[in-house]
Amino acid sequence: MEPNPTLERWIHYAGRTTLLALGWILLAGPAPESWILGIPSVLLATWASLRLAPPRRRGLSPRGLMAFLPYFLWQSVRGGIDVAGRILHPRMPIAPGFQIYRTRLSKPAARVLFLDSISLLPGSLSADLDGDRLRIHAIDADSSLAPELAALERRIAALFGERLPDPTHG
Amino acid sequence: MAVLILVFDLILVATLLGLALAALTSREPSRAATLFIAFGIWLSLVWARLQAPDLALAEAAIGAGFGGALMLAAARRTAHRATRGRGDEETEPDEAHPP
Amino acid sequence: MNRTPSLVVALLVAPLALVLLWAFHEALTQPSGARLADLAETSLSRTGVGNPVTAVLLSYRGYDTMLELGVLLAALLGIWSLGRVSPGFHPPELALTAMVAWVVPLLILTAGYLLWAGAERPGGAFQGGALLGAAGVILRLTGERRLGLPSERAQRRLAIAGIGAFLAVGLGTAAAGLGFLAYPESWSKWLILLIETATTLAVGMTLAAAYPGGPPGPAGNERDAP
Amino acid sequence: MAEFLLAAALLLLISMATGLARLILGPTPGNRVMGVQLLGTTGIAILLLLAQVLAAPALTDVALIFALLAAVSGIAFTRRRIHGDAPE
Amino acid sequence: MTLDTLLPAAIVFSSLVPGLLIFLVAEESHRLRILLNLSGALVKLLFVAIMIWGVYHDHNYESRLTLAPGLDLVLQADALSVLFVTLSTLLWLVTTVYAIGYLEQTPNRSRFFGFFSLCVSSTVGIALAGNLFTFLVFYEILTLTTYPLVAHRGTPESIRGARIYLIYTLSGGVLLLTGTVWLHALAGPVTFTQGGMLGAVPTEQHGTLIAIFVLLLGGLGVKAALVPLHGWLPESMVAPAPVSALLHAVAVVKAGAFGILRVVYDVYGIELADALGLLTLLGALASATILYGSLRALAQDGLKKRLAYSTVSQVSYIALGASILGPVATVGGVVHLVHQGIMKITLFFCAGNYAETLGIHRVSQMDGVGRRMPWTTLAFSVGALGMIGLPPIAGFVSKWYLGLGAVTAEAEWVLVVLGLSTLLNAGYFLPILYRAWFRPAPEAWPEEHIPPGRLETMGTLLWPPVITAGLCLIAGLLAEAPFSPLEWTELIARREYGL
Amino acid sequence: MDSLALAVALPLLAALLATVWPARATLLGLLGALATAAAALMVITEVWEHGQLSTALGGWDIPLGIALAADGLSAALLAMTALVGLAISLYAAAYFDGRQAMHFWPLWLLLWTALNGLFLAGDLFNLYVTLELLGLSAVALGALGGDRAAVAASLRYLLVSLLGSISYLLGVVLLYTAHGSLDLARVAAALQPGPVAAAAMTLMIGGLTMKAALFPLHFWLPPAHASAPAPVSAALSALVVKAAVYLILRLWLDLFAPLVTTGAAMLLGGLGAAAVIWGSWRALHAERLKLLAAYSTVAQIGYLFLFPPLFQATPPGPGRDDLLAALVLMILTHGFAKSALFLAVGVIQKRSGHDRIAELGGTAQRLPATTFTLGLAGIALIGLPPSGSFTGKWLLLNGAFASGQWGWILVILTGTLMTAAYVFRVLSRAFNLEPTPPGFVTDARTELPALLLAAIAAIGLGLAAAPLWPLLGGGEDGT
Amino acid sequence: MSLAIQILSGTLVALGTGFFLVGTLGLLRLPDLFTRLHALTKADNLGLALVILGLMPWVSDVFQGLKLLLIWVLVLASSATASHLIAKRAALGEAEEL
Repeated sequence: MEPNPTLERWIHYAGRTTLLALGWILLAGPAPESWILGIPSVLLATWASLRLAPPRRRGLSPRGLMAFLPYFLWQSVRGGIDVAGRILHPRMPIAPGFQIYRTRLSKPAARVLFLDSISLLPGSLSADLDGDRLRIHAIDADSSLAPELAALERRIAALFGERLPDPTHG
Repeated sequence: MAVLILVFDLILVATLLGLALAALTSREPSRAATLFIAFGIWLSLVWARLQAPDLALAEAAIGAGFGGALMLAAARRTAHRATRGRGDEETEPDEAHPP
Repeated sequence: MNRTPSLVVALLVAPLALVLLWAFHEALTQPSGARLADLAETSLSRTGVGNPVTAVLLSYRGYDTMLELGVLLAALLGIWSLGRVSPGFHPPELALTAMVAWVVPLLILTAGYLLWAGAERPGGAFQGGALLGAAGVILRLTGERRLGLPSERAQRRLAIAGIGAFLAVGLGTAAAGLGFLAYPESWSKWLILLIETATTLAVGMTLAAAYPGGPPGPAGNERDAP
Repeated sequence: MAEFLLAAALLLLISMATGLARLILGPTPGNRVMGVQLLGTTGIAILLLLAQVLAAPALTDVALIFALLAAVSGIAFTRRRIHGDAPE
Repeated sequence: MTLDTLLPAAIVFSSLVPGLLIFLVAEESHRLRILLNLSGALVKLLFVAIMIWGVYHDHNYESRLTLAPGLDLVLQADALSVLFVTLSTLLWLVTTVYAIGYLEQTPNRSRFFGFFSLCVSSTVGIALAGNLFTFLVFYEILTLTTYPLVAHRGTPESIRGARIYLIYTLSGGVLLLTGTVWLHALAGPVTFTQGGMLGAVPTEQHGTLIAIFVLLLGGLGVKAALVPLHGWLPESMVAPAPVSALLHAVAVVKAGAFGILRVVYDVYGIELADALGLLTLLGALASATILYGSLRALAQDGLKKRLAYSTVSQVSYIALGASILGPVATVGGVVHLVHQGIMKITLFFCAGNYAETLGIHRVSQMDGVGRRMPWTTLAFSVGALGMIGLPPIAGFVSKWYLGLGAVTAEAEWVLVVLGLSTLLNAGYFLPILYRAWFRPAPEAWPEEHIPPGRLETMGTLLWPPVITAGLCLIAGLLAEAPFSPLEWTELIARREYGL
Repeated sequence: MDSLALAVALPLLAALLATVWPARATLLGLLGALATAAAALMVITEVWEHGQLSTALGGWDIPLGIALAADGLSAALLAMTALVGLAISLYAAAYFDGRQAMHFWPLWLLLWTALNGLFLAGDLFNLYVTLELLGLSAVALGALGGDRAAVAASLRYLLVSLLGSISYLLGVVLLYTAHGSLDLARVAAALQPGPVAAAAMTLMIGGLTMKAALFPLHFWLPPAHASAPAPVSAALSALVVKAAVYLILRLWLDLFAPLVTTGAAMLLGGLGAAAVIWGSWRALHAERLKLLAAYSTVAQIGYLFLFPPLFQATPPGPGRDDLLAALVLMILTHGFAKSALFLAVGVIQKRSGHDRIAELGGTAQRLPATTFTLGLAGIALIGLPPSGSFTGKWLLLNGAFASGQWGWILVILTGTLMTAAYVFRVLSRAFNLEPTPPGFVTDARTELPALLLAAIAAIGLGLAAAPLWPLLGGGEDGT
Repeated sequence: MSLAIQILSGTLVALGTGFFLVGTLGLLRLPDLFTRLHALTKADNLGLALVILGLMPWVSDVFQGLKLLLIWVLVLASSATASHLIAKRAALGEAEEL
């Protein structure tokens, strides 16, 4: 089926509006009279949102999300416990240093999520992204972060429905 | 409960004054600005504790957030004035870096 | 500042801390003065709004609120008087762009929420305006200057909108022989709505315009537009 | 339970006050920014606990504003103006 | 509003208003400035004449302005004030004429004449002050208005001299202020009352009264140049000659001496002052000053400096008179206020003429000057001989009454002081006269500014000393005539002692 | 129409108009200044006739609404603000041009709004708001100088000002929690001595002494006042600092009167004495004219704080009323004198390009009117007759003698001599070997306003102080 | 409210508080800006998550609970971004200027 670009755009607009309207309900509660201010606010917010992040062709994959969320939550718990352990350890077993990782993600949104998630992973902190060259600060530079990062990257790719190229130059 | 509240208030007030003092006596404008933001955050907690959420809201929004940002801007300005002289004569943005 | 004044200040502040703590506790353990609050509640019907806080801010103590807006205006004018600053920022990083894309709509939404909440519970024009201003600031920070601020003339007009509304209403009621800012009961609700809306916009404008740390540039809006 | 939550808030307050040391010591602005971030996050937790202990749901709104403004301040501290590194 | 309530204020304003206007006059407008000056002086003279007549007939003049509850600015006329007012007004007129000539072609004349008029206004205010508060107000204003006159030339020495003058007088002012407020706090508003107004103060407060007197004397003694508070006077000699004349003959030193008279007679009352032992203190100070001043004058070669130390010495005659109980001594002291004034102003005018015409500043340069400038030197001789106390010149009258009063009051030691002083006076004046009249003139004068024409120097410079010298003679010769200084002083003494 | 509200609304309106039409700022500002002065005159006449004025804004009765109130004290300060404000406005119209004028006028009118609002406020929280408005507009004006030092000094001033306000606000919150009202009169009626009231007093007065630059919290003042443009320095020294002093006085007399102890009064007096000596000492050694003037402000503020111990020692009655009137007289005189001084220094600075005392050369001599202004202002600062501060000082000394508090006398006299020393250090510069200036006035638009203010301080207030007494409710024998 | 839920809630809040404390300790104890950032982002976010989870049983209605979650998500996202930005500036050696 050939997608109708205009229709698709309006569907995007409606989706964004709905999302923000849900946000309004979340903030203001279900009281109907709240919409006196709710409608203008949501419209303004939608307008700003569309200006700042123009609609993309494809959204998130629900299956990817299902897979990503528990993984992400678990990783953040691990990350917290890991850093807490290092801080509380009398000798503070740290060996800070930088590592380079070349990401294969191409979508900007996916890259951002990757960047942000890295900082919550155990032992890693995203410091700079230049092209596809990602500088990562490792709290323990002796062990390579690459496998963990690759695993995260895969899940994010799945979430955005992206196919990663083979790691030939990784 | 009472003891806890007392200790809570004690720390709250003592730190508030400490922050005020630190902000007031810091030589570096940037440090003063940061400390002022912290002071705002702290004050907002004080209002919350005093059961004045209105003031807490206003302080959080205007005092800490905004006052801090403004002080930061002023601090930057004092830092730049050293090399750049009067602001009125400052040049237009560098054409090499369009946003 | 050199050391001596610091020391003096410290010596003065230390006893103050103790006094403060003591009084802080005394005041809280005393029965809170609910009398004024009760009075505010009972007179609420005459103000035309449903929330005592808004009634206090815009009706009972509207004069205070007007002067508070004056404080904000003074801050803005003060910053403008400092002279121009370089208006541009480095192009934003990827992570920043993404964050702005969700923070700004949320700020606008929350601003609206706070304005609404003002009718029922803590919140209102000031807080809403502050968040609106924060949205403007973030846009400024990412280099989106056109979205952030309108022209200088519009900025000046918006910045005084709140006090202007207060003054116009106040002088109007005074001229009508009712006294300064004494709203006639039947009009009260609409006058308050007018003032509150103007105030939210003014606060948002003031804060967003204040952040760059200098006056609106002559080329600030036309050049570098996407 | 309220006592327990209050105790937690108290501990958080102590933690926050301790964190101020980083703010004051610095040594670089970056370190101070971290101090502010710490204050923001911990402050949110305290406000949420206080909202519960003092039965003041409005404090949740304060926490929300803290969260939004923490984002703003984080950006504000790290942005650079164009002339910042341009040769004079 | 009647003449009675307006006249004292009008006398002050008759010089104040022209003074303020003169500031606004452009530098080149000589005529306008002279017109303002002279019309002010003449109007004032007219007012004073009316007042003399009124006071003689027991008329009561009083202008009053309330500043705060219990704090009134009062200008009133009694016999003593009229004496001082007349002296100031007459000499202001003369000095103005002299100054117009003296300052021709010099810079900043608007400023000079402005402050000059303000200075006279404050002197008149001092004279007419009806209470100690008013006296203090004008006393301080006098300090302020004379400062610019001393500093007028703008040379480093002038500024230094002015600074020293200011340090002395302001410190004195602070002492006077303290004493006045203290007295006020103790006894209420301190109105000048003939016979004193402190009779009601209980005896246990007498210690405080002594302390207050010391403070007041400290404050007044600075301007009256009592040793050891006289240091400013010789230093102020850097000022232009008309200023020296006015400062040393009329305004400043007399203000101090006049204040001492007021405090002794009209605040404490001479009986109370005597009972408290204050007169002894005053007498001792005055005698020391008389002798010390004369001794220092002997050693000076600078003509104006010598005259300055002579002033230090001579002004204390007034204080000496006040320190002796009895109407006769009072007459001697008070009349010297006038006599010393006219004599000393003559001397300063002459000194100014020598400097201005021939560039003579030192005694050692005065050989033969009498032949080059006979009229000036004649006037100088009259003044100098009067100072020594030679009859029939005015100075003799004062000394005579002082001596007589001392004998009446059985204070014979005063005669010793008078005798020594007269010897010393002769010691420092006669050599000058000898040089001027009997030594041959040098080939050339140090710096001859004004070539001899029909007159020996400019008319505006010559007439004032000749007139004042004439006054010295008249005051001595016609001492018994009605409205002479002596007659008037006796009127004062009669009213003071309630005779 | 309600004159009290107008006195606040008119300058505010003018400020808004000047903001919206920056190109016409000077004209709008001058018109606004005139209108404000007229409104102030209305208030003063009404106070003169009725003794007291008050109105509740918004049509709400007092505990709910906000009261504006005026009595003799307010009227006196209102009058000073109107006169000094007019003179500063005239001066500024000639002093600022272009961009600076555009920035100056709205802020200056906001400052004036805050001052009038503060003097007329009868509500504790409203006072806080006016304090904030005052502080911020003052800081912003102070930074108009634009150089780095000015901005840095303003930043410190801002911090002090904010902390002072917050301290005041904490006190207000305490009182509100305890008494449930914000109205000054109502709280005063309900106030009971006790820890809450004592703490509130400490907080409020403490915060205000910071704003009033009482030693040793004065450290921010000299740089801030010395680096601002001349008309702004004049407003800061003459009006802004006085507003804090006024508020301290108001609270001390009207709110905390049953609470104040001799100890507290002595503390204030002691700090005042230290301020007199220290400020004068620094002024004596200042290298720049504006810095000298700023330190002189520190010292003069000190004098004002010598009054509390004497109030404390004097029983209520005419004696006490006289002391109060003397204090107000000193506040007014100093306001006029200091504004005149700063304006005159501005003329000198513009003429010679700097204000270093040692290098002034004959600048002062070439400007006779300005030198005269310096002299008159100096007389008022020293407290020589016939200035208003002389009368004030007289009554101060009288009170000290009457209550046997000898220590203050020594301080006053030392301060007087030191003041004389630094004033004449400057004045002696006017006597020089420069060519004679052609006329008395060189630049009428800037020199005359300053001269007028100085004349009021040095002559007018001293001779015409008597009307102040009935205005302040003092002795009936005042006129 | 059942005891079990009370205990669970208490434990979560206590754990959360613990993580906050550790985060602060790390901020003070760790040697440089980057390692401190590790502590700040990871420990504090986990702490906040636990505290919010612990408070969940006490919320008055579902909107209140959702609001808490929203706050957490906001903090998570903003602190991750902020830490990235701070680290980036520090890594580029530009941290000295504010």
